[in-house]
Amino acid sequence: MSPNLFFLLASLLFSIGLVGLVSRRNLFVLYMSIELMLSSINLLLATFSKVLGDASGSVIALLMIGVIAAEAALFLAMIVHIYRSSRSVDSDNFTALAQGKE
Amino acid sequence: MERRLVVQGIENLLEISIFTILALFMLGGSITMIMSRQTIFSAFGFLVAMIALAGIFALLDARFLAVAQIMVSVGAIVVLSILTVLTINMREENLPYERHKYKWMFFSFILALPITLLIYKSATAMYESFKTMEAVTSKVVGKLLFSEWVLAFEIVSVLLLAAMVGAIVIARKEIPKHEIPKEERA
Amino acid sequence: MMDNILTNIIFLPLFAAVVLGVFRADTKYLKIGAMLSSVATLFLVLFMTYNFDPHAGMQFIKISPWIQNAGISYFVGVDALSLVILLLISLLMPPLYIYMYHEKRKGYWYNMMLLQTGVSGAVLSLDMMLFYLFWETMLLPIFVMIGKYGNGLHRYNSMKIVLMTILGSMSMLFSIMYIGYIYFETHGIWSFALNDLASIDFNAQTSIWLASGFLLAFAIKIPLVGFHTWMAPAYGSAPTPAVVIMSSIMAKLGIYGIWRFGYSLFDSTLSYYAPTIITLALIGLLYYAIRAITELHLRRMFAYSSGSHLSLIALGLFLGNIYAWSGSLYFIATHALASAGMFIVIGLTYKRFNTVYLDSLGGIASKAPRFSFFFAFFALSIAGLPGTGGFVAELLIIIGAFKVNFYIGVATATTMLSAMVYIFWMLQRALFGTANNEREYEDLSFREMIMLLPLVVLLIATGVMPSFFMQIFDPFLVSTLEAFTLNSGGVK
Amino acid sequence: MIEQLILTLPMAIIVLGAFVLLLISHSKRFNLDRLNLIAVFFLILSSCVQFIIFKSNDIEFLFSDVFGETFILDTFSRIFDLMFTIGAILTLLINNDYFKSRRYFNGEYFALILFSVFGMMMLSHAHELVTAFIALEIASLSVYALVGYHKNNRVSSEAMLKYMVLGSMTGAFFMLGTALIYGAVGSTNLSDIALYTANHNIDEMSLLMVGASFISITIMFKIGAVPFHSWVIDVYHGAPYPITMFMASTFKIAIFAIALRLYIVNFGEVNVFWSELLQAITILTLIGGSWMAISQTLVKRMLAGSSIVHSGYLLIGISSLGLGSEMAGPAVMFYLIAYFISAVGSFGILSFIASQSKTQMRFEDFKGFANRRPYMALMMSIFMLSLAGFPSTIGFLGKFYIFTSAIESGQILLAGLGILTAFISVYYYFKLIAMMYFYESDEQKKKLPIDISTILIFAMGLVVVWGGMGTTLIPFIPGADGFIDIAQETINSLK
Repeated sequence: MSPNLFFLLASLLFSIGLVGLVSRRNLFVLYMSIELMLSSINLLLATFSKVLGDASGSVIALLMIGVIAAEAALFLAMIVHIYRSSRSVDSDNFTALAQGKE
Repeated sequence: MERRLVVQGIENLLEISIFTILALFMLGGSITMIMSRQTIFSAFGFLVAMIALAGIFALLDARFLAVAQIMVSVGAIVVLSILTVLTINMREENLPYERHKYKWMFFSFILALPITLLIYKSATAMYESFKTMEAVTSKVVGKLLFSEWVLAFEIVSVLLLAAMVGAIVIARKEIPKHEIPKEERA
Repeated sequence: MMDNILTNIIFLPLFAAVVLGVFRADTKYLKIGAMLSSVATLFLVLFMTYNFDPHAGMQFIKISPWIQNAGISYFVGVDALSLVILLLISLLMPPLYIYMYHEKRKGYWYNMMLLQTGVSGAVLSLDMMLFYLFWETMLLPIFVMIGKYGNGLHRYNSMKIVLMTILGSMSMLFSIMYIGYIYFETHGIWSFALNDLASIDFNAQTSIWLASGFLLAFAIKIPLVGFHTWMAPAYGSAPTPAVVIMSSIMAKLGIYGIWRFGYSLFDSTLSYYAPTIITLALIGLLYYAIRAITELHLRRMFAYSSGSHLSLIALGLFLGNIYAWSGSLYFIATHALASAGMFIVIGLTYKRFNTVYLDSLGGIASKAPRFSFFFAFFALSIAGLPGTGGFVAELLIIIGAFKVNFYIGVATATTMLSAMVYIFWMLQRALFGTANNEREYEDLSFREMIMLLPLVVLLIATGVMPSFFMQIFDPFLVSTLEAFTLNSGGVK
Repeated sequence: MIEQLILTLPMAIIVLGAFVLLLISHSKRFNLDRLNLIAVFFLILSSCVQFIIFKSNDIEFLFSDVFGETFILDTFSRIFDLMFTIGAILTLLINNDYFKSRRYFNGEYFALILFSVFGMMMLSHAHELVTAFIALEIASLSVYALVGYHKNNRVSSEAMLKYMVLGSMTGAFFMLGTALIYGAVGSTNLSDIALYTANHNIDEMSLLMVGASFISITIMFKIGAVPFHSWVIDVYHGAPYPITMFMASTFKIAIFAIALRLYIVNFGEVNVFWSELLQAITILTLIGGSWMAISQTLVKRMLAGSSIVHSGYLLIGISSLGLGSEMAGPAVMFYLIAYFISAVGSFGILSFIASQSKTQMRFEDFKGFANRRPYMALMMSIFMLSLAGFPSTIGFLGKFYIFTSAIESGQILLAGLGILTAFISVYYYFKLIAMMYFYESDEQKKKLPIDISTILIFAMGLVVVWGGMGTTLIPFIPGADGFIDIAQETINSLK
């Protein structure tokens, strides 16, 4: 079985994450898109690990899961905070800065 | 001899079909995630994608990674996300009203396409086949983790701690309004 | 003593300002301190002039390394050219402090002291970076003085003068850095000392570009016509001491810069620019004169007048023969004295009558004779009254112009005529005519006479015995001209 | 063994300090003053240890038998360590009044600052891309939380949201680049990558180039280069003043720590490949930043916009670096020092004022400031002049080096554009000076409180002037020459 399919899958996942990040306004979806991008990098790493015959790639992926967990914690906290303070998870709802408010 | 070839052929077929199924699940899950209006469907799509990703890790002989993926990503992160979605319990009218969602998606897909191709082309141009290697079991991972990657491993713990502190600080209930002087209120 | 005399001259006012500032001196002591520092500086300068050897070229040189990694050194020295301007600034400072006698705002005094340091530093420094430092430093006090103590649209005007001047100096900085880099490339070490940089041979194209960087800075400072939009507003809204320094000294620094840096760095390239600048200067002569004739605001009128005369100086500089050059250099000195006196008198006018508009003045001659004498004297010496230094200088430049080309000569000669026109017209309206009887006409006090008399004496002395003063810089001009003709053959 | 442990002490102290602060943050016995002092105590302890071990150059990689070559100890990283700790110390001390004037600060705040300092120090020591990424995440995540610290303020939350979404996205790009480089080289260690780039032809390295470009995107984002700048002004505006100060001075420098290491050591061979792209980004950054700085009415936003322009100047240096300029490395390093000092000073004054007035600072609010607070106005003018690159300040020498290095590498147009933007920057910096000095104030002259914040601001002002015209005549104190020597030595230790 050739690694091409894995590469294709990883790059597709990355761009799906990117599309979600750019096009959606729901904060949850933004958060999950970023997680998806990071996970696709994990896939890429695992594939490279097998291609190179070097286990380090998998270990990096393992460390990355830790990083993903850390980002998830902060993101969820932020979403909870923002929903509590403004009853909204719409990223377009936050335009006070652009309007130069204080 | 004959028999080995047949077995290998069947194994290959099996591998490809398993990969196809998993890949379809992943793509389907992630596309559901970015498409659906209801947050909870998005979260379930994400869950499916993450479980399928664990399967693909297993297919890549990274068994420990697969287990970690199931335990951490699926078991902790995604479940936590779903719990958060349920806790917040957003009502329909609080969801963002995205009228031009598909238009945006189309444009951003055109933007993302070159990046996809760039990653894919540059990766495939270099490698055409897998190397045979022993499966990445917990033993191998453990050895590497505590020799070559021990520094990274240790600072990941600091990262988790910092993120935890940050999360607590952000998510903690605010000081009641009446205790704050008027001019500081937003 | 003689070793560090230039350093003392430059930093004495700054030192006084710092000491007074640290002790947070009262206005009373501030006045005394400023006056003392200026008088002491004047004595130092006079003492140095006494020891100055006109034939020796650069003198009292002091070099010490400063920022070695960048090749910037503290390198000062004086020759006839810088001596003239140094003498002017130190001569003008005491009368200006007398003029500011009643001034209670402390910032005024500090800014003047800083200004003196900036100007004398710029005149004396022979390291390009040091020159740039002082060149920018002298802008700050002007910025504050116009913006804080000016009148009219002063905030806007001060921003305007700063931006335009800095545009010029940024382009000069670029040229300086490029030249420094070329030196670094050929010699392997950084240096911005003028004599090091002067040894570089540029190719023609680079040289033209680099020269344009310098010329832009100096053209804005002079200002040549086309770069002059800051001039009338800034002169109009600046307080009198700032105007005096701007027109008498800082504008001359533009000429000085061309002379000092232009001729030593790219002598042959300057003749490439000579036709353009001569044209600009000729246009400037007429344009500024016409603007002066039509102007009713006295300060703006003399701003244009000084623009016109500075164009004449620039013209003389680029004519490239000994008459025009000595005329230019002489005119730098005499015009500085005359315009300083004139702007001080205008300042006194404003103090008395609260207006500087011509149409609201009139009849001063009969009520305040001493005042009108000084008024008329300075105005006429600006116009080039025979017997004052201005006449000699203008005559020399005109002779130089005729030597080059008949038409340029004729065009140059019109300055004297047009100046006569607007000066006489102005005098007639301001001094004669009907006096306004409700107004109080106060004549000059003793203090004001003391302040103006030295300028009068010097103007007459320069007019009566020009050769005495010219012997300071004649050898300098001759040697520079020899070098210049050797390289480019002057203007065709 | 024990010697190597001592070498880890500076970081260990920082993390330990963070733990201690977390433990005592909710004790009733420690008010903000004390917590601040404890945080500063740990930072000072750490920087003292750094001073002591500064010259021990015999160990290049820490615990190389265990860690491999992942943790480098060179002069470069030590200088950056010092700058981070000093930056954090100044941030904490200058803002002491600000913390007390706002109710929302508490113990975790100081812990987060220490965590982010730890991340930055790790970033400057990292000799391996994954470690660098994790270190960057430690610093970034702490800063995200700090930006949104004022939770009752909608603007603060919004800034955090914006910064976090965009920052995490570009963080993902960094990791993607790392993964691709790992795929190409088979290792993420910087020495292996340097070996790989030295031994391969540029046509064979497409995978590495793609990866390196993705990493560049992250770096450009974090330093706020146009077109990745959209967050800068809003986030700097939304964050509390101390955090803005911390981000603009310290965090920005941390990004340059990894950027310089990557560009000089690892991609040194391939820098020429993207020099045109880098030049384009530089031009956009200079012009866009100037445009944004001109059009602001809030001083904080103006400074944020101008910090983009300063990134542009630094990018001029980096792109000259790619074209093989000898001076560019020290020039960038010197400019970093110069910018660091000036930014700390100017933002310090802003938060000093904000600690007493509680409104956002518009340009109009500075009218008559020189009357009310003559000394502070003088200091602010000095910092503005330094940022504008006025001669006799350290900012002028910084610009001088950057522009000469651009001329050296043949990028005359870029140097010219830099001069032009410096000219434009004179407008918005002098506008503030004009506001302060040209208007009279109705309010009474206030007495200058002599406390730790004002003293430090004055010290910074002194450094700015001394760094611009100081000599090394006085022993033990680096003058302008000394700073340049430090910059030179720092860059030399990289090669």
